[in-house]
Amino acid sequence: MIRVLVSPDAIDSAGEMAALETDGGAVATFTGLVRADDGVSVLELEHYPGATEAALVRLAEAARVRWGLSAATIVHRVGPMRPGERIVFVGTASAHRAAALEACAFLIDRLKTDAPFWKRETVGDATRWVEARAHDDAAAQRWRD
Amino acid sequence: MIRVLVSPDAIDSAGEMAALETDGGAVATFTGLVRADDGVSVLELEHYPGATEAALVRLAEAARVRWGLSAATIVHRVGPMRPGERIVFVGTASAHRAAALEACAFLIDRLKTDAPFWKRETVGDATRWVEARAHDDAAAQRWRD
Amino acid sequence: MKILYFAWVRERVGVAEEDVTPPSGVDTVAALVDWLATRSDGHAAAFAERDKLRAAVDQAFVALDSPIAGAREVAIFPPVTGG
Amino acid sequence: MKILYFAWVRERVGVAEEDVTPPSGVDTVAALVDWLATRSDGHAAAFAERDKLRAAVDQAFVALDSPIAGAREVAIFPPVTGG
Repeated sequence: MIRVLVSPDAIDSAGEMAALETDGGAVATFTGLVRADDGVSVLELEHYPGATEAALVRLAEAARVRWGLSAATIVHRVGPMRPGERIVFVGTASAHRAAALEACAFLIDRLKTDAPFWKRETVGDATRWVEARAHDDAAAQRWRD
Repeated sequence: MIRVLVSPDAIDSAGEMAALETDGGAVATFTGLVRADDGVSVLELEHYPGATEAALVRLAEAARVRWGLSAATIVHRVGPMRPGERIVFVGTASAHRAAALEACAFLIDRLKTDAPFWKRETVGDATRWVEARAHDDAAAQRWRD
Repeated sequence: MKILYFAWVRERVGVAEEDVTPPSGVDTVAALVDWLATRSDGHAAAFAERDKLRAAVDQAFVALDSPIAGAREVAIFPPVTGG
Repeated sequence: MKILYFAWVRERVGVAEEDVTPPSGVDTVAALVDWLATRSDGHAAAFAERDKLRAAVDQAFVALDSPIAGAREVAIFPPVTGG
Protein backbone atom coordinates (compact mmCIF):
# COMPACT_ATOMS: atom_id res chain seq x y z
CA MET A 1 0.00 0.00 0.00
CA ILE A 2 1.42 3.35 -1.08
CA ARG A 3 0.46 6.55 0.71
CA VAL A 4 1.67 9.98 -0.39
CA LEU A 5 0.58 13.27 1.10
CA VAL A 6 1.84 16.81 0.44
CA SER A 7 0.10 19.27 2.70
CA PRO A 8 0.54 22.49 4.69
CA ASP A 9 -0.85 20.75 7.79
CA ALA A 10 1.30 19.49 10.66
CA ILE A 11 2.47 15.92 10.06
CA ASP A 12 0.81 13.28 12.24
CA SER A 13 3.85 11.01 12.45
CA ALA A 14 2.38 8.86 15.23
CA GLY A 15 -0.74 8.18 13.19
CA GLU A 16 1.28 7.49 10.05
CA MET A 17 3.54 5.08 11.93
CA ALA A 18 0.60 3.23 13.48
CA ALA A 19 -1.05 2.87 10.07
CA LEU A 20 2.04 1.01 8.82
CA GLU A 21 1.65 -1.70 11.49
CA THR A 22 -0.66 -3.82 9.43
CA ASP A 23 0.53 -7.39 9.11
CA GLY A 24 3.49 -7.73 11.39
CA GLY A 25 7.20 -7.80 10.85
CA ALA A 26 9.07 -4.53 10.70
CA VAL A 27 8.30 -0.83 10.45
CA ALA A 28 11.02 1.76 9.88
CA THR A 29 10.43 5.50 9.94
CA PHE A 30 12.35 8.68 9.36
CA THR A 31 11.21 12.10 10.48
CA GLY A 32 12.95 15.28 9.35
CA LEU A 33 12.57 18.29 11.63
CA VAL A 34 13.28 21.98 11.11
CA ARG A 35 16.59 22.49 12.85
CA ALA A 36 16.49 24.91 15.72
CA ASP A 37 20.22 25.42 16.05
CA ASP A 38 21.11 27.67 13.13
CA GLY A 39 19.10 30.80 13.73
CA VAL A 40 16.30 30.01 11.27
CA SER A 41 12.98 31.40 12.52
CA VAL A 42 10.82 30.27 9.58
CA LEU A 43 11.38 27.61 6.95
CA GLU A 44 9.09 27.70 3.92
CA LEU A 45 8.65 24.84 1.49
CA GLU A 46 7.41 25.35 -2.07
CA HIS A 47 6.40 22.49 -4.35
CA TYR A 48 5.15 21.79 -7.87
CA PRO A 49 1.54 20.71 -7.35
CA GLY A 50 0.77 17.48 -9.14
CA ALA A 51 4.33 16.83 -10.29
CA THR A 52 5.61 16.60 -6.71
CA GLU A 53 2.97 14.10 -5.66
CA ALA A 54 3.57 12.06 -8.81
CA ALA A 55 7.33 11.99 -8.14
CA LEU A 56 6.73 10.78 -4.58
CA VAL A 57 4.35 8.05 -5.74
CA ARG A 58 6.96 6.88 -8.27
CA LEU A 59 9.62 6.80 -5.54
CA ALA A 60 7.42 4.92 -3.07
CA GLU A 61 6.39 2.43 -5.73
CA ALA A 62 10.03 1.89 -6.74
CA ALA A 63 10.88 1.13 -3.10
CA ARG A 64 7.89 -1.15 -2.69
CA VAL A 65 8.94 -3.26 -5.67
CA ARG A 66 12.69 -3.22 -4.96
CA TRP A 67 12.37 -4.30 -1.30
CA GLY A 68 9.06 -6.17 -1.42
CA LEU A 69 7.45 -3.78 1.05
CA SER A 70 3.95 -4.32 2.35
CA ALA A 71 3.54 -0.55 2.69
CA ALA A 72 5.36 2.74 2.11
CA THR A 73 4.33 6.22 3.24
CA ILE A 74 5.75 9.62 2.33
CA VAL A 75 4.29 12.75 3.93
CA HIS A 76 5.90 16.08 3.10
CA ARG A 77 4.84 19.37 4.56
CA VAL A 78 4.77 22.55 2.46
CA GLY A 79 4.29 26.22 3.32
CA PRO A 80 5.79 27.99 6.32
CA MET A 81 6.98 26.08 9.38
CA ARG A 82 8.97 26.73 12.52
CA PRO A 83 12.00 25.16 14.23
CA GLY A 84 11.19 21.79 15.76
CA GLU A 85 8.26 21.14 13.41
CA ARG A 86 8.23 18.13 11.11
CA ILE A 87 9.13 18.71 7.46
CA VAL A 88 8.95 15.15 6.22
CA PHE A 89 7.93 11.69 7.38
CA VAL A 90 8.92 8.51 5.58
CA GLY A 91 7.76 5.08 6.74
CA THR A 92 8.15 1.56 5.40
CA ALA A 93 6.71 -1.81 6.40
CA SER A 94 8.03 -5.23 5.51
CA ALA A 95 8.16 -8.75 6.88
CA HIS A 96 11.94 -8.26 7.14
CA ARG A 97 13.84 -5.64 9.10
CA ALA A 98 16.64 -5.08 6.60
CA ALA A 99 14.14 -4.38 3.82
CA ALA A 100 12.23 -1.86 5.93
CA LEU A 101 15.41 -0.07 7.06
CA GLU A 102 17.07 0.09 3.65
CA ALA A 103 13.92 1.21 1.87
CA CYS A 104 13.41 3.95 4.45
CA ALA A 105 16.95 5.26 3.89
CA PHE A 106 16.47 5.02 0.12
CA LEU A 107 13.27 7.06 0.23
CA ILE A 108 14.66 9.91 2.30
CA ASP A 109 17.88 10.09 0.25
CA ARG A 110 16.10 10.02 -3.07
CA LEU A 111 13.27 12.38 -2.28
CA LYS A 112 15.85 15.09 -1.61
CA THR A 113 17.00 14.91 -5.23
CA ASP A 114 14.06 13.47 -7.16
CA ALA A 115 11.04 15.44 -5.97
CA PRO A 116 10.42 19.11 -6.72
CA PHE A 117 10.56 20.96 -3.40
CA TRP A 118 12.36 24.21 -2.64
CA LYS A 119 13.27 25.54 0.79
CA ARG A 120 13.44 29.19 1.79
CA GLU A 121 14.85 30.18 5.19
CA THR A 122 14.26 33.27 7.24
CA VAL A 123 17.12 34.28 9.54
CA GLY A 124 16.48 37.55 11.33
CA ASP A 125 15.11 39.94 8.69
CA ALA A 126 16.66 38.10 5.76
CA THR A 127 15.17 35.33 3.67
CA ARG A 128 17.19 33.15 1.32
CA TRP A 129 16.58 30.13 -0.87
CA VAL A 130 18.50 27.10 0.33
CA GLU A 131 21.03 25.82 -2.21
CA ALA A 132 21.15 22.18 -3.26
CA ARG A 133 24.02 20.30 -1.65
CA ALA A 134 26.43 18.01 -3.46
CA HIS A 135 26.26 15.45 -0.67
CA ASP A 136 22.52 15.05 -1.19
CA ASP A 137 23.29 14.04 -4.77
CA ALA A 138 25.95 11.63 -3.50
CA ALA A 139 23.55 10.09 -0.98
CA ALA A 140 20.90 9.58 -3.66
CA GLN A 141 23.47 8.23 -6.12
CA ARG A 142 24.38 5.25 -3.94
CA TRP A 143 20.96 3.72 -4.63
CA ARG A 144 21.37 3.76 -8.43
CA ASP A 145 21.86 0.39 -10.03
CA MET B 1 20.19 11.14 26.16
CA ILE B 2 19.99 7.37 26.50
CA ARG B 3 16.71 5.69 27.35
CA VAL B 4 16.39 1.93 27.89
CA LEU B 5 13.27 0.14 29.02
CA VAL B 6 12.55 -3.60 29.35
CA SER B 7 8.97 -4.16 30.39
CA PRO B 8 5.97 -6.48 30.01
CA ASP B 9 3.79 -3.48 29.10
CA ALA B 10 2.70 -2.62 25.56
CA ILE B 11 5.26 -0.36 23.87
CA ASP B 12 4.15 3.25 23.37
CA SER B 13 6.04 3.78 20.12
CA ALA B 14 4.29 7.07 19.32
CA GLY B 15 5.27 8.51 22.69
CA GLU B 16 8.82 7.22 22.37
CA MET B 17 9.15 8.71 18.89
CA ALA B 18 7.80 12.08 20.01
CA ALA B 19 10.23 12.16 22.93
CA LEU B 20 13.12 11.91 20.47
CA GLU B 21 12.09 15.12 18.69
CA THR B 22 14.04 17.38 20.97
CA ASP B 23 16.38 19.71 19.12
CA GLY B 24 15.61 19.23 15.47
CA GLY B 25 17.29 17.40 12.67
CA ALA B 26 16.47 13.76 12.16
CA VAL B 27 14.68 10.97 13.99
CA ALA B 28 14.82 7.37 12.79
CA THR B 29 12.82 4.55 14.34
CA PHE B 30 12.43 0.83 13.97
CA THR B 31 9.53 -1.18 15.37
CA GLY B 32 9.53 -4.96 15.41
CA LEU B 33 6.12 -6.64 15.50
CA VAL B 34 5.06 -10.19 16.25
CA ARG B 35 4.46 -11.66 12.84
CA ALA B 36 0.92 -12.79 12.20
CA ASP B 37 1.63 -14.87 9.14
CA ASP B 38 3.27 -18.01 10.48
CA GLY B 39 0.67 -19.52 12.77
CA VAL B 40 2.15 -18.26 16.04
CA SER B 41 -0.59 -17.51 18.56
CA VAL B 42 1.64 -16.40 21.44
CA LEU B 43 5.25 -15.20 21.50
CA GLU B 44 6.93 -15.08 24.89
CA LEU B 45 10.14 -13.19 25.61
CA GLU B 46 12.41 -14.05 28.53
CA HIS B 47 15.32 -11.86 29.63
CA TYR B 48 18.12 -11.68 32.18
CA PRO B 49 17.04 -8.93 34.56
CA GLY B 50 19.78 -6.40 35.14
CA ALA B 51 22.17 -7.87 32.59
CA THR B 52 19.76 -7.25 29.70
CA GLU B 53 19.21 -3.63 30.63
CA ALA B 54 22.95 -3.12 31.08
CA ALA B 55 23.65 -4.64 27.65
CA LEU B 56 21.10 -2.32 26.04
CA VAL B 57 22.56 0.73 27.76
CA ARG B 58 26.04 -0.25 26.51
CA LEU B 59 24.70 -0.64 22.97
CA ALA B 60 22.82 2.66 23.02
CA GLU B 61 25.85 4.44 24.43
CA ALA B 62 28.11 2.89 21.78
CA ALA B 63 25.74 4.17 19.07
CA ARG B 64 25.52 7.61 20.67
CA VAL B 65 29.28 8.00 20.64
CA ARG B 66 29.90 6.42 17.22
CA TRP B 67 27.31 8.51 15.37
CA GLY B 68 27.21 11.60 17.61
CA LEU B 69 23.53 11.07 18.42
CA SER B 70 21.58 13.56 20.50
CA ALA B 71 19.39 10.69 21.77
CA ALA B 72 18.91 6.95 21.52
CA THR B 73 16.02 4.87 22.83
CA ILE B 74 15.63 1.10 23.11
CA VAL B 75 12.38 -0.35 24.45
CA HIS B 76 12.03 -4.12 24.50
CA ARG B 77 8.94 -5.94 25.62
CA VAL B 78 9.16 -9.16 27.64
CA GLY B 79 6.57 -11.74 28.69
CA PRO B 80 3.76 -13.07 26.50
CA MET B 81 2.52 -11.14 23.48
CA ARG B 82 0.27 -11.72 20.49
CA PRO B 83 0.59 -11.33 16.70
CA GLY B 84 0.64 -7.70 15.63
CA GLU B 85 1.92 -6.47 18.99
CA ARG B 86 5.22 -4.60 19.27
CA ILE B 87 8.24 -6.57 20.49
CA VAL B 88 10.87 -3.89 20.20
CA PHE B 89 11.23 -0.18 19.45
CA VAL B 90 14.51 1.48 18.59
CA GLY B 91 14.80 5.21 17.98
CA THR B 92 17.67 7.57 17.28
CA ALA B 93 17.97 11.34 16.99
CA SER B 94 20.73 13.31 15.34
CA ALA B 95 21.31 16.58 13.55
CA HIS B 96 22.09 14.48 10.46
CA ARG B 97 19.86 11.98 8.70
CA ALA B 98 22.54 9.45 7.77
CA ALA B 99 23.70 9.24 11.40
CA ALA B 100 20.16 8.66 12.67
CA LEU B 101 19.41 6.00 10.04
CA GLU B 102 22.68 4.10 10.37
CA ALA B 103 22.60 4.14 14.16
CA CYS B 104 19.02 2.84 14.14
CA ALA B 105 20.02 -0.08 11.88
CA PHE B 106 23.08 -0.75 14.05
CA LEU B 107 20.99 -0.92 17.22
CA ILE B 108 18.41 -3.33 15.89
CA ASP B 109 21.05 -5.59 14.32
CA ARG B 110 23.25 -5.66 17.38
CA LEU B 111 20.57 -6.07 20.02
CA LYS B 112 19.58 -9.33 18.35
CA THR B 113 23.01 -10.78 19.13
CA ASP B 114 24.32 -8.75 22.06
CA ALA B 115 21.46 -8.61 24.53
CA PRO B 116 20.13 -11.60 26.50
CA PHE B 117 16.59 -12.27 25.30
CA TRP B 118 15.03 -15.60 24.42
CA LYS B 119 11.88 -16.14 22.37
CA ARG B 120 9.40 -18.97 22.82
CA GLU B 121 6.62 -19.48 20.29
CA THR B 122 3.27 -21.18 20.67
CA VAL B 123 1.84 -22.69 17.48
CA GLY B 124 -1.35 -24.61 18.09
CA ASP B 125 -0.74 -26.72 21.22
CA ALA B 126 3.03 -26.76 20.85
CA THR B 127 5.54 -24.34 22.27
CA ARG B 128 9.15 -24.18 21.14
CA TRP B 129 12.18 -22.01 21.83
CA VAL B 130 13.24 -20.03 18.77
CA GLU B 131 16.74 -20.90 17.58
CA ALA B 132 19.35 -18.23 16.91
CA ARG B 133 19.83 -17.57 13.21
CA ALA B 134 23.15 -17.30 11.42
CA HIS B 135 21.99 -14.29 9.44
CA ASP B 136 21.40 -12.34 12.64
CA ASP B 137 25.07 -12.89 13.47
CA ALA B 138 26.01 -11.78 9.96
CA ALA B 139 23.88 -8.63 10.24
CA ALA B 140 25.48 -7.75 13.58
CA GLN B 141 28.95 -8.53 12.27
CA ARG B 142 28.86 -5.84 9.58
CA TRP B 143 29.03 -3.17 12.29
CA ARG B 144 32.27 -4.49 13.82
CA ASP B 145 35.33 -2.35 13.27
CA MET C 1 2.31 26.54 -24.00
CA LYS C 2 2.08 27.03 -20.22
CA ILE C 3 5.31 28.02 -18.47
CA LEU C 4 5.64 27.53 -14.70
CA TYR C 5 8.31 29.08 -12.48
CA PHE C 6 9.30 28.03 -8.97
CA ALA C 7 11.37 29.37 -6.07
CA TRP C 8 13.80 32.18 -6.95
CA VAL C 9 13.13 31.75 -10.66
CA ARG C 10 9.50 32.61 -9.94
CA GLU C 11 10.50 35.55 -7.78
CA ARG C 12 12.85 37.02 -10.37
CA VAL C 13 10.46 36.53 -13.30
CA GLY C 14 7.74 38.09 -11.17
CA VAL C 15 4.95 35.65 -12.04
CA ALA C 16 4.29 31.99 -11.14
CA GLU C 17 3.07 31.07 -14.59
CA GLU C 18 2.38 32.48 -18.04
CA ASP C 19 1.06 31.31 -21.39
CA VAL C 20 3.41 31.83 -24.29
CA THR C 21 3.63 30.91 -27.96
CA PRO C 22 7.30 30.57 -28.83
CA PRO C 23 8.35 30.91 -32.49
CA SER C 24 8.88 27.70 -34.41
CA GLY C 25 12.69 27.74 -34.16
CA VAL C 26 12.45 27.41 -30.37
CA ASP C 27 12.62 23.63 -30.16
CA THR C 28 14.47 22.80 -26.91
CA VAL C 29 14.17 23.86 -23.29
CA ALA C 30 17.44 25.80 -23.65
CA ALA C 31 16.16 27.64 -26.71
CA LEU C 32 12.92 28.37 -24.85
CA VAL C 33 14.90 29.83 -21.95
CA ASP C 34 16.91 32.01 -24.37
CA TRP C 35 13.70 33.26 -25.91
CA LEU C 36 11.95 33.81 -22.55
CA ALA C 37 14.96 35.78 -21.29
CA THR C 38 14.17 38.51 -23.83
CA ARG C 39 10.69 39.11 -22.44
CA SER C 40 11.68 41.33 -19.47
CA ASP C 41 14.54 42.32 -17.20
CA GLY C 42 13.05 39.93 -14.61
CA HIS C 43 13.19 37.05 -17.05
CA ALA C 44 16.76 37.95 -17.97
CA ALA C 45 17.77 38.04 -14.30
CA ALA C 46 16.03 34.72 -13.58
CA PHE C 47 17.82 32.96 -16.43
CA ALA C 48 21.26 34.60 -16.08
CA GLU C 49 22.94 31.51 -14.59
CA ARG C 50 22.02 28.63 -16.85
CA ASP C 51 23.85 26.01 -14.77
CA LYS C 52 21.49 26.76 -11.87
CA LEU C 53 18.36 26.02 -13.88
CA ARG C 54 16.47 22.76 -14.01
CA ALA C 55 13.37 21.95 -16.06
CA ALA C 56 10.41 19.64 -16.42
CA VAL C 57 8.40 19.07 -19.59
CA ASP C 58 4.84 17.96 -18.96
CA GLN C 59 5.87 17.29 -15.33
CA ALA C 60 8.82 15.01 -16.18
CA PHE C 61 12.32 16.16 -15.22
CA VAL C 62 14.45 16.70 -18.36
CA ALA C 63 17.86 18.04 -19.37
CA LEU C 64 17.95 21.56 -20.77
CA ASP C 65 18.77 20.30 -24.28
CA SER C 66 15.58 18.22 -24.38
CA PRO C 67 13.03 18.90 -27.12
CA ILE C 68 9.78 20.69 -26.32
CA ALA C 69 7.83 19.72 -29.43
CA GLY C 70 4.22 19.09 -28.44
CA ALA C 71 4.78 20.10 -24.80
CA ARG C 72 1.81 21.61 -23.03
CA GLU C 73 3.57 22.57 -19.79
CA VAL C 74 7.21 23.50 -19.22
CA ALA C 75 8.48 24.27 -15.71
CA ILE C 76 11.75 26.10 -14.99
CA PHE C 77 13.22 26.12 -11.49
CA PRO C 78 16.39 25.89 -9.37
CA PRO C 79 17.86 22.55 -8.19
CA VAL C 80 15.47 20.95 -5.70
CA THR C 81 16.05 21.10 -1.94
CA GLY C 82 13.34 19.02 -0.28
CA GLY C 83 13.41 16.41 2.45
CA MET D 1 28.19 -18.91 43.88
CA LYS D 2 24.81 -18.13 42.34
CA ILE D 3 23.96 -19.97 39.13
CA LEU D 4 21.20 -18.64 36.84
CA TYR D 5 19.52 -20.54 34.02
CA PHE D 6 17.46 -19.14 31.16
CA ALA D 7 15.11 -20.40 28.43
CA TRP D 8 15.30 -24.14 27.70
CA VAL D 9 18.35 -24.53 29.95
CA ARG D 10 16.19 -23.32 32.83
CA GLU D 11 13.33 -25.61 31.81
CA ARG D 12 15.55 -28.71 31.62
CA VAL D 13 17.39 -28.02 34.86
CA GLY D 14 14.02 -27.40 36.51
CA VAL D 15 14.97 -24.31 38.50
CA ALA D 16 15.75 -20.72 37.51
CA GLU D 17 18.63 -20.34 39.94
CA GLU D 18 20.57 -22.18 42.62
CA ASP D 19 23.42 -21.54 45.02
CA VAL D 20 26.33 -23.93 44.69
CA THR D 21 29.84 -24.32 46.06
CA PRO D 22 31.92 -26.01 43.38
CA PRO D 23 35.09 -27.85 44.41
CA SER D 24 38.36 -25.99 43.98
CA GLY D 25 39.37 -27.76 40.76
CA VAL D 26 36.35 -26.31 38.97
CA ASP D 27 38.01 -23.16 37.63
CA THR D 28 36.33 -22.41 34.28
CA VAL D 29 32.74 -22.11 33.03
CA ALA D 30 33.20 -25.36 31.10
CA ALA D 31 34.42 -27.18 34.20
CA LEU D 32 31.51 -25.71 36.16
CA VAL D 33 29.07 -27.03 33.54
CA ASP D 34 30.70 -30.48 33.74
CA TRP D 35 30.33 -30.45 37.49
CA LEU D 36 26.73 -29.11 37.44
CA ALA D 37 25.76 -31.82 34.92
CA THR D 38 26.30 -34.43 37.64
CA ARG D 39 23.71 -32.91 39.96
CA SER D 40 20.57 -34.35 38.33
CA ASP D 41 19.18 -35.88 35.16
CA GLY D 42 17.70 -32.46 34.39
CA HIS D 43 21.12 -30.80 34.64
CA ALA D 44 22.61 -33.53 32.44
CA ALA D 45 19.88 -33.01 29.82
CA ALA D 46 20.29 -29.23 29.90
CA PHE D 47 24.03 -29.45 29.32
CA ALA D 48 24.10 -32.32 26.82
CA GLU D 49 24.89 -30.11 23.81
CA ARG D 50 27.79 -27.90 24.83
CA ASP D 51 27.90 -26.02 21.54
CA LYS D 52 24.41 -24.70 22.24
CA LEU D 53 25.38 -23.17 25.59
CA ARG D 54 26.41 -19.60 26.24
CA ALA D 55 27.45 -18.05 29.54
CA ALA D 56 27.86 -14.83 31.47
CA VAL D 57 30.09 -14.31 34.51
CA ASP D 58 28.94 -11.51 36.77
CA GLN D 59 26.60 -10.41 33.93
CA ALA D 60 29.33 -10.15 31.29
CA PHE D 61 29.14 -12.51 28.28
CA VAL D 62 32.15 -14.85 28.26
CA ALA D 63 33.47 -17.88 26.36
CA LEU D 64 33.00 -21.26 28.02
CA ASP D 65 36.74 -21.60 28.69
CA SER D 66 36.76 -18.41 30.76
CA PRO D 67 37.85 -18.55 34.41
CA ILE D 68 35.30 -18.26 37.20
CA ALA D 69 37.67 -17.41 40.04
CA GLY D 70 35.97 -14.89 42.31
CA ALA D 71 32.70 -14.95 40.34
CA ARG D 72 29.57 -14.28 42.34
CA GLU D 73 27.03 -15.00 39.58
CA VAL D 74 27.29 -17.34 36.61
CA ALA D 75 24.48 -17.57 34.05
CA ILE D 76 24.09 -20.43 31.57
CA PHE D 77 21.70 -20.14 28.63
CA PRO D 78 21.10 -20.82 24.92
CA PRO D 79 22.16 -18.40 22.16
CA VAL D 80 20.09 -15.22 22.42
CA THR D 81 17.11 -14.54 20.13
CA GLY D 82 15.84 -11.07 20.92
CA GLY D 83 14.85 -8.15 18.74
